[in-house]
Amino acid sequence: MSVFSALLARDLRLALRQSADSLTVVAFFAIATVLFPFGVGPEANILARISGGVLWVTALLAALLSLDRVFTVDYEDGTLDQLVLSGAPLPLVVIAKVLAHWLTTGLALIIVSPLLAITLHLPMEGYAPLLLALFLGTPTVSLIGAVGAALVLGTRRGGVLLALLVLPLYIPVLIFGTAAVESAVTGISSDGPLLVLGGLAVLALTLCPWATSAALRQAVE
Amino acid sequence: MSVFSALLARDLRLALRQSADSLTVVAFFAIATVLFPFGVGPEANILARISGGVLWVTALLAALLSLDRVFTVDYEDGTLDQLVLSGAPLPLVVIAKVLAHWLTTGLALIIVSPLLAITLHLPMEGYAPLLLALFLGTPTVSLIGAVGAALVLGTRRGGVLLALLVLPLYIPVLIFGTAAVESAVTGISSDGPLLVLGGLAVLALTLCPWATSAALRQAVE
Amino acid sequence: MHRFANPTQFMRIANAIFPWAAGLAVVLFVFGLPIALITSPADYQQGDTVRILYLHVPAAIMAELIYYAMAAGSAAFLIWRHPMANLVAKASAPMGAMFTALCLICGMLWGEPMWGTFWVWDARLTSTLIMFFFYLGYLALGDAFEDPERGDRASAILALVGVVNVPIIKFSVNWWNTLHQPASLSLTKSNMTGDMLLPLFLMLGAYSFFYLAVLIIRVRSELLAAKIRNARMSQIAGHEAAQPAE
Amino acid sequence: MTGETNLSQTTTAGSFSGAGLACRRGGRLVFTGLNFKLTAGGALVLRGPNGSGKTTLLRVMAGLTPSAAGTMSWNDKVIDDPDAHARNLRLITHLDAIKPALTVSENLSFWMTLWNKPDDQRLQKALQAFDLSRLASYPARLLSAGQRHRLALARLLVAPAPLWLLDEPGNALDTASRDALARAILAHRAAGGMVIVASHEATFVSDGETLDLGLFTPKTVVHWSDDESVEAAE
Amino acid sequence: MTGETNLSQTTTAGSFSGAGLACRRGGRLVFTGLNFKLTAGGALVLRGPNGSGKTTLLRVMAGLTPSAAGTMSWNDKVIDDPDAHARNLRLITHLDAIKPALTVSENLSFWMTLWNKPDDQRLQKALQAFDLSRLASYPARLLSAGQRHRLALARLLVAPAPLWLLDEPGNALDTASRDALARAILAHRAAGGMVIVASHEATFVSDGETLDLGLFTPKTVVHWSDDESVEAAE
Ligand code: HEM
Ligand SMILES: Nc1ncnc2c1ncn2[C@@H]1O[C@H](COP(=O)(O)OP(=O)(O)OP(=O)(O)O)[C@@H](O)[C@H]1O
Ligand SMILES: Nc1ncnc2c1ncn2[C@@H]1O[C@H](COP(=O)(O)OP(=O)(O)OP(=O)(O)O)[C@@H](O)[C@H]1O
Ligand SMILES: [Mg+2]
Ligand SMILES: [Mg+2]
Repeated sequence: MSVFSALLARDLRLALRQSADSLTVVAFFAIATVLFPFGVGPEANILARISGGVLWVTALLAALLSLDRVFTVDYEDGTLDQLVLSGAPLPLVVIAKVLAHWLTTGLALIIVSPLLAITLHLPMEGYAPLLLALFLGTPTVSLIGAVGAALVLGTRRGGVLLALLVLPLYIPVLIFGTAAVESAVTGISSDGPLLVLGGLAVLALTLCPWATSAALRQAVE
Repeated sequence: MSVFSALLARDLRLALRQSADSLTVVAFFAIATVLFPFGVGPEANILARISGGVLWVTALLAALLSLDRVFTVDYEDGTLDQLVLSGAPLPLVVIAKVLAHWLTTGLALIIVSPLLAITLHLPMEGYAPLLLALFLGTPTVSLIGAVGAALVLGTRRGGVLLALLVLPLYIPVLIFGTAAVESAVTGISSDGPLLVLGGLAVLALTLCPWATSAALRQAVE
Repeated sequence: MHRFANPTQFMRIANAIFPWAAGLAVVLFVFGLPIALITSPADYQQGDTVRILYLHVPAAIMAELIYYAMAAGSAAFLIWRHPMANLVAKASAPMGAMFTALCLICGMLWGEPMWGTFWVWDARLTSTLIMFFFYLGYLALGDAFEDPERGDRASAILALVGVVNVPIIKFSVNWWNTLHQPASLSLTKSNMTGDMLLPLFLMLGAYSFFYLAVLIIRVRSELLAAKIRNARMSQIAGHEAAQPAE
Repeated sequence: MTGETNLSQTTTAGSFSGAGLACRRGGRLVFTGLNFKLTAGGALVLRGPNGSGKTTLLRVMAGLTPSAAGTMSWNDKVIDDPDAHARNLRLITHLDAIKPALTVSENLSFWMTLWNKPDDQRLQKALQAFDLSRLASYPARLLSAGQRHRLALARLLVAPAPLWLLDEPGNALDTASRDALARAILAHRAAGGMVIVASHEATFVSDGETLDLGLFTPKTVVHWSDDESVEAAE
Repeated sequence: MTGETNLSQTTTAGSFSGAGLACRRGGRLVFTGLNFKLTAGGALVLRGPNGSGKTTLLRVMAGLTPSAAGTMSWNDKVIDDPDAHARNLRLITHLDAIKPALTVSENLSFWMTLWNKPDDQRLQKALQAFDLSRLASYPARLLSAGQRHRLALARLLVAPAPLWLLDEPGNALDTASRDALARAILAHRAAGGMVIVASHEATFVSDGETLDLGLFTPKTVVHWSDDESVEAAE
């Protein structure tokens, strides 16, 4: 457990010392969202219709971009070699790193999402399910992203390759995440989709750390 | 001029030898676009209404992701030091690198865009102006992206920071790019927006290489 | 030029200005706020919500002016390598971001009663939002390097690139907007009277002196921080001298 | 320098050996039929021209790179759990695992916590051993090449481990630091530790055995997916 | 080895000097009031403990890092155009500017084309000088640390330049390669070239002058933004 807390503390300290980082993720989320009115046009009714989907897609892209380098620096400077050699269970190492990442970026995304929803004219009933769905969905996104990030270590175009690997895996999260918002807006209960999102999170937590460890282990060979 | 051609040839050779790279950019473009029917729902009329905008936004994001590392590798392995020390005009070096990048990724994006437009139910009249607008707009996107990529050299979260810096600069391209498609679809001539896109390209070609050189020079200090 | 680049010289001037700037800011706020928020006439159409204008419009003007100040400081830093110019630019950026945020928030709160929505994709609103992103980008880039000196240079270049873009954005967004939706801001412009101009200028003055005072405080604390850093460095260097072993 | 013996004391004195090791990199057999044996207090120097496989062998010994043939043993028991083996060793390569944003002592104490338990006195001694005490509160980004390498080397002393694997540890070090390293190695061995060093230079171990990888050239070139030919080459 | 003289022949024999140089890194004066002078055929060895500023000085000399005070001159004319100065020199640091996806000879011929003109015979000689001929068609990603460094060094010979700036050029080299480097330096100087080497080890130049940066400690600490104190410290 000391490995877990040491690593979590170090990653949080690094993130705090470089606090611009989580701000940057949030800013990307905001800008990418704001691009849509430019592309689609400013009509409120069209924007309201697509707001849930746009918010989810851009949140996924923001999470993805920030995950891109979650292991890269450790890989390039040899920290990963040493972590593998620490003899600690590697899945635990992975969970500590992903948790630090989610605390510093995923949470920030959730917090600003209502503001962005205003600019996209999301109907009033959509806010609560949007927040809940993001809260249940973003950990899954981080966990799946970590698998991809570990797989692309050492390739040249990490970012795009990562997107290619994990975006298809994000589709279930996306479908149920937007379904939660849509059903609330159209007056149906959003319990069903939210339950599925919770289930996906549990599934991701049990499978992804192992897959990530395997990928990390072969990366340092 | 030998600097220009030597660098162009080397970058093209590197891209060909690692041909997965341009494929990856295209794949990101495709997947991000295809996420929208999942997020927004499959109704054809809604999709048709937003198709131009979605294609442009995702093309911008794809270009951005691929630009992220256009100078990073050269920076990290010391090639940039040597290029600055080559005594060749640095703006020329920049143009050679950006041209190589555009030839291997921008062109690929243009080529697949009609296919993706089909999946989003873009009306028939939109295709020609979409292609033309992408052809005039993507060089500007590459040139502006190069400035951002040079500025973020040496930072930890290159990808997201780059997005934050250059996405606001992309807004004019986005507005006129989608305007070209929209006006053609609604039966108006799209000459105006296309002309502006051409103007922006000329402006970018005259300003961006200098800004990029300045950024590169201070990066190697 | 080099005289002014000297921090001691600069601080001498700044320290002389500071009490005046701070004092004027306080006085103008004390007189301006009550006039703006209470005694000025209510609009016959908008009622009391018109008072938001006195917070909103000066904030918008300040946000733009500070951007130009920041760009000018960055240019001086890049061309003549004036560290003080850079300090001024760096100290201005958070203030500019703050005024932009104030303008946006007041505008959104005003939009709700006026237009029935917090936000429309109107030309002015949009270009203000983009300026806000430029401020954020400047701040984030300056903070993103291991080496603070690199951050200074990179963000200075960005500030200059951004200034080229501001007019383009204004123009292009107008063009885009006329396609879809008419401008919304012309209605109150016509009935801007003397009663309204007084509080407007009082608040603009208050904002300006507030900016100046905070700017001086921030530059001063930056200089102090640098001094402390150097004191620590000299301590380390002193040890090094004491230990010839290395 | 009395503190160093204390720093290096090892919990498991033991032996470390390899038999019939072979390794393939990039479709080529780098070495094959390689044997070595090291006992408590022993030292081994890896020599050989550039490209002869010293770095590769160290990574095999650390359990990072799998060997194509052969086995390694710890205390005469075949190593089958790489994690358990990893806890017995420290590997120093030219990748220094230093975070530029953290200070020198934060960098060091992170590894200390990860491997063992926080112990400020030990940390101070490790810093002292490589003359880093006065740099302790420096952010690591300010270090020069040699100072960074010394910080990496100081990791050897923050938590005990019987086996040290050092890849060209003299790189970028000035004379005083070389001496410090030599002393640290001596103390480690005196406490029953083992050291394996790959180096081109005057070595840091005077009385160690030498394993010359240059002798494996000319290398047998085999088809990369053909396991049988590896056996044949042994 | 007769070919090497040919490889190193320089077009502009000259002199290179610096007066009153100072450099600040991370808020600290690394050195100040530094003078040096080098004439055709001359060599200068930079010495000093870790962190004394050898790497920094080499980057200043190359024109990459601006100096905080002082001037440098080429042929007794003050250097004001960094691009023109850059064409007179080759800088070798621990960043090797090698593309792993290209072969050894492709890597080398790119720099040759950039600096001069393609010349296959010269390329072969440069490969030969650092014993890389049999690796010529290897992708560079397969090289070991020392082989990579040799490839970086071979760049010195593909296009003539009167001034060589070498930062710890002996790193990771085996004995044969060290000799090859020493020979290349000799030939370069015999042809009128100048060499500046930063190194902790037995140097590659026997008769060069030595500049000891260790002498600049204790370092004068100045306020980073206060230009006048830099002048004062000189
Ligand atoms: C978030 C929403 C809003 C934003 C971002 C915004 C932004 C701006 C900006 C940038 C200016 C220009 C200041 C200058 O340079 O002269 C401005 C002026 C002004 N705004 Fe707003 N505004 C917003 C909402 C509103 C609302 C709801 C109203 C009231 C109907 C309003 C009324 C005005 C008026 C009367 C002026 C002064 C016009 C002039 O002198 O040109 N604004 N605003
Ligand atoms: N990027 C940087 N930012 C701030 N300070 C730096 C930076 N790089 C080096 N320094 C500082 O400058 C000083 C000189 O460093 P430099 O790398 O030139 O030393 P060196 O003589 O080459 O040492 P070594 O023998 O270890 O390579 C060091 O004290 C170091 O702390
Ligand atoms: N990642 C890799 N992929 C394929 N082959 C590799 C890889 N790394 C090294 N090799 C090959 O393995 C051989 C041994 O390399 P290694 O780095 O172990 O040599 P070394 O003895 O450490 O050399 P040096 O003295 O130069 O450090 C080399 O011939 C090299 O070509
Ligand atoms: Mg090696
Ligand atoms: Mg150095």
